[in-house]
Amino acid sequence: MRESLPGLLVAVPLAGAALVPLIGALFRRGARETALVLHAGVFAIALALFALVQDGAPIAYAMGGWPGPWGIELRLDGLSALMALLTAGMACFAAPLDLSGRRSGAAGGRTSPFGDSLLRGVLLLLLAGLLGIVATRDLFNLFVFMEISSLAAYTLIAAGGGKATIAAFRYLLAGTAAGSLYLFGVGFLYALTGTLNMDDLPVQLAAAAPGAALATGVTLIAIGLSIKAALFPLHGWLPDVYVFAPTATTGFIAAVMAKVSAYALLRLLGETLFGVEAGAFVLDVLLWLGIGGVLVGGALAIAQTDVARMLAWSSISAMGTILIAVAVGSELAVTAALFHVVAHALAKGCFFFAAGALAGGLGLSRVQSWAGLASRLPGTAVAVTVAAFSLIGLPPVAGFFSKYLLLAATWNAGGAAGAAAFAALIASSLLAAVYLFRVLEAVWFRSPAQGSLLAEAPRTGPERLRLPRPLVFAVGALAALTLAGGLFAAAVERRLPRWPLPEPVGAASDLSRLDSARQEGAGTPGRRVLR
Amino acid sequence: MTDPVSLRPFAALLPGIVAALPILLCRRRPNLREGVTFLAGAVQLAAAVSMLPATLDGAAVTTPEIALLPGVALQFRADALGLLFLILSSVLWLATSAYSVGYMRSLKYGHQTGYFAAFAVAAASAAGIALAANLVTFLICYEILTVSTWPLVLHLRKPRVLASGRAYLAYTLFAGQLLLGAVVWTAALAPGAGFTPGGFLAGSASDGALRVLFVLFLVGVGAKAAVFPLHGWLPAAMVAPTPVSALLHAVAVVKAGAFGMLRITGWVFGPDLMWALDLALPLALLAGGTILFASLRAMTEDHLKRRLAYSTVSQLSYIVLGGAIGSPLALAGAAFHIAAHGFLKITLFFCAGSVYAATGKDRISQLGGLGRIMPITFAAFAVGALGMAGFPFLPGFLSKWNLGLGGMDSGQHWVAALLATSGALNLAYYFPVLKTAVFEGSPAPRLPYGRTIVRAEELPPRPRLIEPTPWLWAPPVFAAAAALVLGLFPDFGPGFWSLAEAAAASVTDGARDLTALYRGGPSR
Amino acid sequence: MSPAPGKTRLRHGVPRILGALAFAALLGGLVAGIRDLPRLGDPASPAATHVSPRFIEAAARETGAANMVTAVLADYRGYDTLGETAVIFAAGLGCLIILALAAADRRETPPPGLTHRFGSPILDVSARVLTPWILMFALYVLIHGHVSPGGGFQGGVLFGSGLVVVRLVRGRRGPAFGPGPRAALVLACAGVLAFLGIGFLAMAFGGEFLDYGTLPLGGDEAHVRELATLGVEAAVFAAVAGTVCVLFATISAGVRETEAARSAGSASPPGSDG
Amino acid sequence: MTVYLFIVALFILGLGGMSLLPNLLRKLLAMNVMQVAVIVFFLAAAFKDGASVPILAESGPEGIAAEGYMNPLPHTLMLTAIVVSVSTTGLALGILIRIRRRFDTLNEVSLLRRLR
Repeated sequence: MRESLPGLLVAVPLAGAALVPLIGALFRRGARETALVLHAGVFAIALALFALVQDGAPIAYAMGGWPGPWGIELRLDGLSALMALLTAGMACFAAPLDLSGRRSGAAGGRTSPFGDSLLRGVLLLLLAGLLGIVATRDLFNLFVFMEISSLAAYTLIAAGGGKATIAAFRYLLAGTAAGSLYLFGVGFLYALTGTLNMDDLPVQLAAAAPGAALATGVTLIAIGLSIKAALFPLHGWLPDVYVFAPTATTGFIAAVMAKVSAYALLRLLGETLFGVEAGAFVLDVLLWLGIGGVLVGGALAIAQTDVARMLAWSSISAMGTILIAVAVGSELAVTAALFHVVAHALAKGCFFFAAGALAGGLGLSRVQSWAGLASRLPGTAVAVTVAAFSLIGLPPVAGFFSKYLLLAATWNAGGAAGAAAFAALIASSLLAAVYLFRVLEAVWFRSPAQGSLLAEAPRTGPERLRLPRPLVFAVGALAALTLAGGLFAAAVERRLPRWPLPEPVGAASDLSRLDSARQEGAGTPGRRVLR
Repeated sequence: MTDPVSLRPFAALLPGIVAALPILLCRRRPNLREGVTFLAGAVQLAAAVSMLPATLDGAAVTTPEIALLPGVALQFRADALGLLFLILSSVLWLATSAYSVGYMRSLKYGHQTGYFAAFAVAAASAAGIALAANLVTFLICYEILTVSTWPLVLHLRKPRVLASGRAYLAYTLFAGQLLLGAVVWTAALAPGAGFTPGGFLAGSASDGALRVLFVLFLVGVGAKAAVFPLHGWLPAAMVAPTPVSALLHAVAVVKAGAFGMLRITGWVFGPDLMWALDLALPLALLAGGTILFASLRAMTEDHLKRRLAYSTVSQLSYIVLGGAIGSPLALAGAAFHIAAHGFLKITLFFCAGSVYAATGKDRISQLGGLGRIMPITFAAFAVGALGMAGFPFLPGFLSKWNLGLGGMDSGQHWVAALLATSGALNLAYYFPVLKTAVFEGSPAPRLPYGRTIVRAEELPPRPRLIEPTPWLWAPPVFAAAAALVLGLFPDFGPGFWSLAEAAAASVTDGARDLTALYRGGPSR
Repeated sequence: MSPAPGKTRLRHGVPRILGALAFAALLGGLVAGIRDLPRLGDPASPAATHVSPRFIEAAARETGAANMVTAVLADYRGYDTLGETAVIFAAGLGCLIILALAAADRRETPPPGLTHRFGSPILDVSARVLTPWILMFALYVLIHGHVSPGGGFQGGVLFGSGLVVVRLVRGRRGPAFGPGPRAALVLACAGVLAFLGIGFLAMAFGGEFLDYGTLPLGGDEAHVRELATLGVEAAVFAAVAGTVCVLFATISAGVRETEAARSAGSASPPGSDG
Repeated sequence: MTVYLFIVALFILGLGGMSLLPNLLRKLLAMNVMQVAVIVFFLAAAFKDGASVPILAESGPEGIAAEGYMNPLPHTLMLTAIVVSVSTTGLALGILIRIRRRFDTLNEVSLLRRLR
């Protein structure tokens, strides 16, 4: 069973993506329940994988029984298992929600005859795509799953209708450009090495002479993934998407999607191409761009009056933070980056779900319109406060500890870049404090404007404001996890994977050794001996 | 002497945090709710006092380390300085709670449940700051304190109040982030180091780097301690209800900042390193400048609470001054001043609040004649004011005397002159308050020009005493009495002076016997 | 690189200059890169000598497929093909959702001026004659993919297009031909599920996901793999054909609505629809 | 080399068109041009002097020489890439129809104005 889990991790949501619409088309009911069961199942698989890799041994899986570099290999190590767990977990929160963007009257009030089973299928596709990216060891397969996740995301966003379609189209253009740049880069690497396998690639590159072609390929890959990861200054698509997409979609996408691309960057630049001069150079550039993103994102977040747009810019800032840590690349830095990925996903997911619920369901999209929220929706107010603390980096919630680790990592990195990153991180906290405490002030201490929805709503009784139950669950659970992540920071940190510093290229392994290692594994069930 | 490891410090930390929940749940039962507050305060005080014997013996009750991250641990330790601050804040939390009951209820303020809950968390985080055994613990409690006092400052929720709240946050969060940076830096220089008497940074980095680090610390902690020019938030925060101001000044926030300055100068850098890096003198001059500037600025304020606020700015710089000089007596004086200023300043704030609660007046020029109809309140005010000025037999004298001696010891003779000037300035801005209240604004009618004979019916009715409810006058009386006792018998009760002395001795190397240096003032 | 492609309008001032610089840098980088690539057609290039020889030399022996592209597509890298099927399925679902299928099912009078394009006798006769051949050829392409160019995708597209041709020629007023949107969706879903089902089946028999060799179909492994590959191609065929029908149904419905909205003119101002 | 230059030109043209053209439909077409460039690039990597198409000419596993056939891998990959490109275009067209219906224009500038 242990051996087959990586295959199931991707295959199950893919099967769900086809099964759920099928049930919807044939039976008209049961699709939602099936989708929820499947999401729970995927989460269970991810959890099992995460538990299994805790002993440090990655679980490899040769798709179709063909080992790399001929076939496509999946591998779940601590890093990918963590990302898979995070993705599957966030999907569980988004899954029970209403995926159609009702707020702008999506679909003009028409409902599809298949109910929302199609959208649930697309969400499963998105999940499958992201998990595929996380699990794969093959450069081209990564592209395929990147496109699966992208197409699913465009659909979920455009389902918001109205302005969301424009945002979705612009995202589609940017995303496809990103995909093409990435694929172009992969083409360069393929032409130079003849392999697509991430383990084989460094070996082949060590044999090849470094040159302009390699640098170009690496740079193209980095640009492509940076667009996907919304790294400054390639972030242009992000704010509109986060603002106009339906609540559930925004919450999920904002929490994990850009981070999965950042994960791919880390995998490719930090691990596979680390020994390559061009890879190291690109990482240096990324560090400075990350600093720029942190500052620009934070500054522009302050300028926003719309909560979702503010959060979107905050996400750009957060991606900058993560990329700084990825670019620093030390063990501590990657641990910090992962802690930040987890903390930010939880907090941002919570905040976006709450913001979406308020903007979509109640029309409260501006910061000022949140005035008096605490008196009418106290639970939401508390959750938002916890999330805001985490985003700023105040104790005792998770964000503080990730910020601490990030600061320590950048400080230890030393040099001008390290010092600049250190200062930028501190500045980003201050910027976050400015725009988030503005929200908290409105939520807790301002009274709602006369005649506004919040002013009119009674505080108690059956008429009082309520959010949909799945949203309340999602917001509350994410806030609780954010708090728990802070209170049990040591436990969280312990479970984060140690960044496997790549062995020096060349001495590491050659293909024959790779092959013999596979031969040794031949005894395990399902592993075929190659002739 | 090894430190006894025990969980007892948690008993002093947790009551406030644990109490917040029942306080929130008892929103419909105000008496029960306040009962919870008092119970929590009592437990905290009892836990603090129970650690006293060990600390006076020279050992400090220490908790086991709770790992937060690799190399980052939460740890609490009841050493002399911490315990001094802890006991002080526990006592004053109880007094302020009692006062809050009277104040909030007589003014019929809303949101009292949130108020008491935030108050409890703030008190707990102040306790955490007092007992923090390392910088990270200190920082965490420090940030929680910032956040938990923010709703208190914003309690009245008016636009002007919101603006002040922003100023408060702007200063304290900015400082907090710089402190975070400094803490991370320090952790990189000396991994795993806790507060060490005499400091632990010597030789860990180049002089220049350490100076930059110190500036980070100075801003990080100094903003809360309201050191010039980072004092702007403190007068602005006077828009808060008076018990909150009392909390800010005497129990938690500003005091925590000043306490933090002592920790940084004495337990992180250490006096020797401070002098070696040429940091001590600039810091002392900065503190001295703050003292003079704030005293002068206080004189121009007509708003009573804002005048008190500037007084705090000035007084807390004594503590910074003592930490900067770092000689045994100066440190002892500074540490003792934490307690002295706490009791005195809280008396003054309680009195100001009582006046406001009883008459709605908050400007000095409006106080005319009130001294005669509120004698208890203004008697207490007089004690506080004289103590602030350093009048003998009041605790402020003891701290200033030792500070002055400490300054002389280390060749900084200007300190004594500064203290004298400051005392005079203190009198100059407190005396008018009393003068207005007692002698001016006579209830006697203004006589028509030229007439000297007053008919009986023209006399105003005999002024009625309008002392408010005992909840409002008992706390200032208690605080004033405590200040008197502390002035006369500095070692009475928990032994504040012994604690201050022990703290100073630990920093400046126990070999230098403090009592031998000590040639004036009341003996032990 | 400066702003996200597709994002900025390089209209004026600094952004324009930055954009131009970014493009110049990209161009320069690419040209520098290609100069350094192996010569086109070099039989000693890494791509020709490293992984690929095995596909050429062993594909027939290992997978039973004479068409090496099919062998790689459906077997060695069958997982990619699964992903590819998922991509096209995602596009189908996406169009279905975005263009709100309900609209396609609603009866509407075709806008005037559109009808005359349909119903031409010449087209009609051509379609009648051609369609069966197209469909038959699609099946041929599917089945013969093992030994000649072709396979599930190509066949599926052909098959779907064959169905679409009739609709294109006759317009929506003609008798319904081929699967409706719902049936097409079911077909697409079933295709994807069948692909995955073969993968799961391989797992159930102790292999890895999509490891056809373990399927108990009798015969030697290459033969088993050949059969399974055919099954996979058939699944892809169904998924693609279904998706093509779905896409056509939804897009044509969407276009029709657009035309209808335009002909309605000011009666329904833009923006009234979600 | 000429082929490569052609590919680069195609790619830059596509990317530039995506950035500069004002009409969303044109952007989409430019996007297709860009994708084609990448596809051709991969196919160029498959090319071998004097090699035949990668379909086994004679049966019998003996004597198959790698030099005799083109590299099948890029062909396979590009089949997938083409499908991806077609799918993306299909979805994009769907979105465009929706945008056109809702906003009555495909001009990016006026659409962006509506977005704010």
